[in-house]
Amino acid sequence: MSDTLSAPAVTVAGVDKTFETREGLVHALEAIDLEVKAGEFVSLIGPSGCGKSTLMRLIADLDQPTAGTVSVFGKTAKQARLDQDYGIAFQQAGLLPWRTVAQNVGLPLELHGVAGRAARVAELLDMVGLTDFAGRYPDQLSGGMQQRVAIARSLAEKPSLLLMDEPFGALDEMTRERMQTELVRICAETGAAVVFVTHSIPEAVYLSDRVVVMSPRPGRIREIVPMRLDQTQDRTDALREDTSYFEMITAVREALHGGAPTTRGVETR
Amino acid sequence: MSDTLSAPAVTVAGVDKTFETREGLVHALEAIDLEVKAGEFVSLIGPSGCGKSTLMRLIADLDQPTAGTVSVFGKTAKQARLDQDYGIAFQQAGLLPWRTVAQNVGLPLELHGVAGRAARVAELLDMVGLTDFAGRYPDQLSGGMQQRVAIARSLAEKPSLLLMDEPFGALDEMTRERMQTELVRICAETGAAVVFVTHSIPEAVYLSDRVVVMSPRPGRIREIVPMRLDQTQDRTDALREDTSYFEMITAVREALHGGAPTTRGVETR
Amino acid sequence: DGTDDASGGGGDELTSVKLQLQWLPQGQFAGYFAAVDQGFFEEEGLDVEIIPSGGDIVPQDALANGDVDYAIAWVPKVLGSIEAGANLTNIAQIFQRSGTLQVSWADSGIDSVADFEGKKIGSWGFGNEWEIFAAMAAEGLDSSTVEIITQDFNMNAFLQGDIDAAQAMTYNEYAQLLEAVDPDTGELYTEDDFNVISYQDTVGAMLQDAIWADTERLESDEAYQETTVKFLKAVIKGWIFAADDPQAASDITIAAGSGWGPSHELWMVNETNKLIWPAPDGIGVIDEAAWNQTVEGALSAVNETGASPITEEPPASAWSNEWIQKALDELTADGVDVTGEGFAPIDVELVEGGN
Amino acid sequence: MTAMRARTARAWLWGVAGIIVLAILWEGYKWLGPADGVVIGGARVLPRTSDLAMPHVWDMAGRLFENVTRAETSGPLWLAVASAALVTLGIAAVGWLVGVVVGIGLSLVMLRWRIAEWGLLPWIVLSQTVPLIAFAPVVKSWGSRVVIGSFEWQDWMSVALIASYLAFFPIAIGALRGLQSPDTIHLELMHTYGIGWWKTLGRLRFPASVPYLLPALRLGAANAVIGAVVAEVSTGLQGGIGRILIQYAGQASGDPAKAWGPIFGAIVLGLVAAGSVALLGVILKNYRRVEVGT
Amino acid sequence: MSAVTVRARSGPRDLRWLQVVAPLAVGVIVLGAWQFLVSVVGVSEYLLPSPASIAEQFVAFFPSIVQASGITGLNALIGLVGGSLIGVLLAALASRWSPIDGMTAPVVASLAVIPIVALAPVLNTMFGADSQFSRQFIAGLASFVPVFLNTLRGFRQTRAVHRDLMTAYAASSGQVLRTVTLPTARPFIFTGIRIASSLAVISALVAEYFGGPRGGLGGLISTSAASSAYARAWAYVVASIVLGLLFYVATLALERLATRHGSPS
Ligand SMILES: Nc1ncnc2c1ncn2[C@@H]1O[C@H](COP(=O)(O)OP(=O)(O)OP(=O)(O)O)[C@@H](O)[C@H]1O
Ligand SMILES: Nc1ncnc2c1ncn2[C@@H]1O[C@H](COP(=O)(O)OP(=O)(O)OP(=O)(O)O)[C@@H](O)[C@H]1O
Ligand SMILES: Cc1ncc(C[n+]2csc(CCO)c2C)c(N)n1
Ligand SMILES: [Mg+2]
Ligand SMILES: [Mg+2]
Repeated sequence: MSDTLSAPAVTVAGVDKTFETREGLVHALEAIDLEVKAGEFVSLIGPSGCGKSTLMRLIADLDQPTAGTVSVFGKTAKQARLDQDYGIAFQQAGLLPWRTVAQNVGLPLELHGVAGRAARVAELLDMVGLTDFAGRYPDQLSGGMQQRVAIARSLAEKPSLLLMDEPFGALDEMTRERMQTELVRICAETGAAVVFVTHSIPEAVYLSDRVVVMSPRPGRIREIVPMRLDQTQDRTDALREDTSYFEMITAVREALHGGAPTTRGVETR
Repeated sequence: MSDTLSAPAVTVAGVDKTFETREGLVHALEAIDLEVKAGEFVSLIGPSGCGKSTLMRLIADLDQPTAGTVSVFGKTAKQARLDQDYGIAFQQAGLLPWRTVAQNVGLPLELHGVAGRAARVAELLDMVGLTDFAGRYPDQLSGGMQQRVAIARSLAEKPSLLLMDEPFGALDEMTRERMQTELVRICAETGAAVVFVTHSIPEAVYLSDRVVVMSPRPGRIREIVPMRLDQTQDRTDALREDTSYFEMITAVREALHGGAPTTRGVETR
Repeated sequence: DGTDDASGGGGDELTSVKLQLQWLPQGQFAGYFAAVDQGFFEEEGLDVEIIPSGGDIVPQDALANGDVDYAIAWVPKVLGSIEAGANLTNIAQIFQRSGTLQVSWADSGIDSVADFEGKKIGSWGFGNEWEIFAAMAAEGLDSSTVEIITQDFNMNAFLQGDIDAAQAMTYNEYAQLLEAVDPDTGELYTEDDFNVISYQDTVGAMLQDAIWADTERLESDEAYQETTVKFLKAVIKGWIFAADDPQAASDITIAAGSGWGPSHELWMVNETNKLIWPAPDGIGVIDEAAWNQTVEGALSAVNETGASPITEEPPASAWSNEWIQKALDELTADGVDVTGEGFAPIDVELVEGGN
Repeated sequence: MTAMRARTARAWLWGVAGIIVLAILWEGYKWLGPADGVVIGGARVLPRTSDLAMPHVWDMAGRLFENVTRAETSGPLWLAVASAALVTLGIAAVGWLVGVVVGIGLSLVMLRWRIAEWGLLPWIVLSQTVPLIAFAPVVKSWGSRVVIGSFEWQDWMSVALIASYLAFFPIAIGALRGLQSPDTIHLELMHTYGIGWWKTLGRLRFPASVPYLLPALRLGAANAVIGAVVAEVSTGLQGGIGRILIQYAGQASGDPAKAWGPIFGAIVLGLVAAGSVALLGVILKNYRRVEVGT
Repeated sequence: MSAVTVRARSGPRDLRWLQVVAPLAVGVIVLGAWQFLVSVVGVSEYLLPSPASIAEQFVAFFPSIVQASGITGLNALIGLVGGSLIGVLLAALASRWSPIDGMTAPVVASLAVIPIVALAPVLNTMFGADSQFSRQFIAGLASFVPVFLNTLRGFRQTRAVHRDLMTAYAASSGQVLRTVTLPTARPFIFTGIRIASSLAVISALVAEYFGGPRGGLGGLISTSAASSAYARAWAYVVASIVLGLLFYVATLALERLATRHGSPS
């Protein structure tokens, strides 16, 4: 896997995606070009139905583009999937209810016959702070804990790319902030690139190196907003009360609302 | 109803609430004192499980306090419920799937045998911008539209008090912002007091006259943060990019995180 | 199944034979069970397995399909099957008389078949109804003039007045009536409580329990022919045993799985004996006149859907006295009385519930 | 834990109360109701109250402890009923097992190929509108033709086959629904792991189907018993409860209470069969957990 | 007895014709193989009547088939309606008062496992062998169980948010029943009725095997089979399948109508 790290984590080139439905063709994505560098954190944001999930699914090879190409670490998306180059997490934790926390985290390792499973699972649980809950079943955990299990599972095989589709969507604000902080730490530790779908501007701003703002019907990239928050800068909780943070939020808001800044917002800044 | 308007909309005095569960007693609320003035917009915010919903259910007489009293417009909560002094909306729209939009909005009128139903329903649908969807069924609407129907329903009997438990929790950020703006407009039109439960700091700040910050286990009021956003000031979208807005957000954040401001946050302000 | 084994038979080895009954094990079939129990079959070199039937097994079909080697069935039912394509031969008419009654209450005014008109007449269906229709046809009544009600396994429908005249076998259902308590008196019903019409006294009377064999095998399979004669010999001995010692025969059938109580069982064996004995021509010999009456009755009987058991005369192969005669001759040569000249039925006292 | 035990105890108590109430209703109606029942518009909507139609509760219960018949060889009625029920239970169990194999097999085929689901499912539904009592003799007759080497078809196998015909249906439907029950999210997770159909079946679909499969298996067990009894009656198989059911029904004119013995036996038999499958649920309890929505 | 919902996954539009053609193809193949067995391989018609001869008998006895289907169908219908009504009513009571729930549980569990053949003789004695009532009663019993169980489940599906809403509206219990509880349970009730539909037909038919007035499909099947008229017996069996299917499709249509807007929002 390490030899692929020099290639960009994700390259999406001229991708179109249409769905055939009973009501006719749905143009979900149009002319998408995007490159995610190795180790980079990129968020996708945009109104409901703009194709964020669709784009992520194309990268994960859960669906195929109608036109254009998707490559992951220089390979086809399919090859990358078969090589287990990425880990994935969804809005719902998607744990298997009949497996304990440890068994859920170990699932990909078990399926791929990876040796030294127990040690790796212990390490992962430690990373997400759930060591004490290894023997519990998902229904005995809170929503936040379940989501952490799912994230541990997505990290099990040390992927160089993490795909996350609104992983914190169902959590309350405080838990969410805690999870964000944790994710930042984990990414720093593993050096993985992340494609992160979210609805929350503050979340996107807090986490990302770049925020991809999309517009709907057909889904297009409207603007890519680079975050001026210094990459090396510690993303501590203090950042959330930083002026530059609020400025970035406003920048993304404006991109989202069509680029035209609302008069007053500009005024008071 | 109008004669009660001089009394505070809600008075909660020394309220405790414990639940008996299989695992033992759960102390959900402790020593809650709160007054909501007529026409005032008060938000409840706090981590999951801190008792926000419980408090709202006590006000709605959907549950009874273990100790203390709850009065609504000077009456008991029960009398207020029987008098239909309040309208209520939940996180789930809770529409009846077998009724059309118009029938759902008209439900409380129908149950209480109110005359002139059709006209009122038309008016309400117009207010939430769903006139064209009167004949649709809930499953034919988007989540945002469903929530608007629920809000129209809660307004049907022109209540002087609106109880809303995370009504926008399930919506995406953009729809949510639109709904917030609409709610501000509706409240201004009707002059109703609102008790609003939310997880979102920006939402609470944007909407409220006062934000009640709660702490969990047992649920207590930690701080009541008055919003310095001038009440008469137009709550337009521009406000969302206003500095005072960000300051209020920071203030609520800090109250939520236990009152201790993070160093950097204070610094940059 | 028995098809292949029936041809064995040499030396010490027993030839296995399957016999299909037309109902559960009971005194009606005492002769066969006695022949097994007393070793009569074994003496003839046969290993006979008796297969009882339940509600829906049609014995002659089991035979026609080759599942068994011989079957016990009523003649009019088998005539229908023969017309439908079964190739079967009546090789022994064990019951010389019809045991079917139509029972009504003593005060009902139903004294003859002619009185059936407009009444609710009970029958079991399953082909047991042809005697009724034949007897009615002789009186100029067709099936539409009565309401036919299917009886189930007991006489409750009659006892409670759902049926005006119920079908009953002398050896079974009639006894069930006499074992039941009259709620008015608290005592058992007596024969005086009922009017009994016996089909044996009408032109509707038809031949009942007969032994049937596979016509083709009878014609071409020598081993089967041999087995048939041996089988009939043992059967005759069995029925003679039952006539001589009904109590022992009754005990044997109970041991063989009959669920009736001892008094009912003994009654059944005794009444069955009356249908068989005396047999002036020898037990099992088919009386051509009775056969013809059965055929005529079957041709004339029409049920409520307009169906008849048969629409044309059965083929000549439908019956044959050849085999029973051989068996009788061999037994007579051994000095066995096969006519039941000295037969005298016993008196059986029924107790409540047949227990 | 104790709360749960208390709830179970309460459920049992109410259950017993229900049976007692039924008995009281029975006796009360028998006492007060007209002898010839209540006839409205030519239809007797409430039963006759004679001892023949409605034996006393204590007569029905007491009869169980009397001997089957006067013959010295006969034991108490309950023993005869119980041993017949055991025979039927064994046959029904075989039928159930066959039903499980066939049902799950069919569901797998339908799961694998949607065209198979389209082609077969309507017929599987249709199969249950066939009055199988009409088929029992045919099955017996066809069965008697099966001789493979030293294996010879036995009559009880026809009964088991008919039992399986009733048992397979809920199992096939339940298994199919269960196997199709995993959320897209779980299926896609397996897809991202790049594992094939069989591995997905084993790791995801089968475990996920347990909550659907268990009630289906229970229904299948009850159906197998019903099918076995019907087939016993129809083919006249000896030894089982179906046989004594018609036998004692035939003696009901003189001994009305006796006919109820096998009826109670059939009920207990069905409950035992369904109950033993419910025990499976205890073993598989971890597979009945549901994920709480995050 | 739990609800067994049979609803094929619907595919993309261009494949929908397959959903119709596939079962027809299976039917044609089976019938073809059957006919082949009889007319080419030479399995005797006596053992297995060919589809052709069954069809011939079906036509020949059509009037009698229609009449018999009418008798059995009416019994099944009366049983289905009666059993469903009582099932819904009792489930409503059981959902309201838990003692009733507790007390009906063992009785319903017993009814769910009892073979009709066991009850038919005693019911004939209880209700009289000269009327169709005991058959209707049996069909009613068979229908009652799935309707009761499904309805009870349906009554328990009321969502907390709807219940809270009704409390907030200070609605009377009658209003709650009318506006929330019943509509929520409706799809479950109809699922129960659909499951009950073919059971009612089979039960009414099997009950005819155990006495009572003649003329129904069950009686004719047994009479035909007893006289070795197998092709005719099969023709009546076909009629009973058609009748069962008719009931099933009718109740399925009802169910579809009832669930049109039943999916929770
Ligand atoms: N399998 C599918 N079949 C048909 N249309 C689809 C399919 N998947 C997505 N779409 C359509 O494509 C568009 C983009 O959907 P997508 O789920 O990617 O949006 P999204 O940005 O993730 O929205 P959300 O924020 O609500 O999750 C939508 O209009 C959606 O209806
Ligand atoms: N009916 C109940 N029975 C037992 N415990 C309850 C009940 N309702 C609430 N609780 C408990 O009371 C506490 C407060 O619950 P509540 O729902 O009011 O919290 P909340 O602030 O609304 O949380 P959230 O943000 O997740 O909606 C929690 O610990 C909860 O588990
Ligand atoms: C279901 C059913 N009921 C009655 C009979 C009639 N039957 C045939 S032989 C016999 C005599 C002794 O019982 C009787 C009554 C039957 N064949 N099937
Ligand atoms: Mg999405
Ligand atoms: Mg809440």
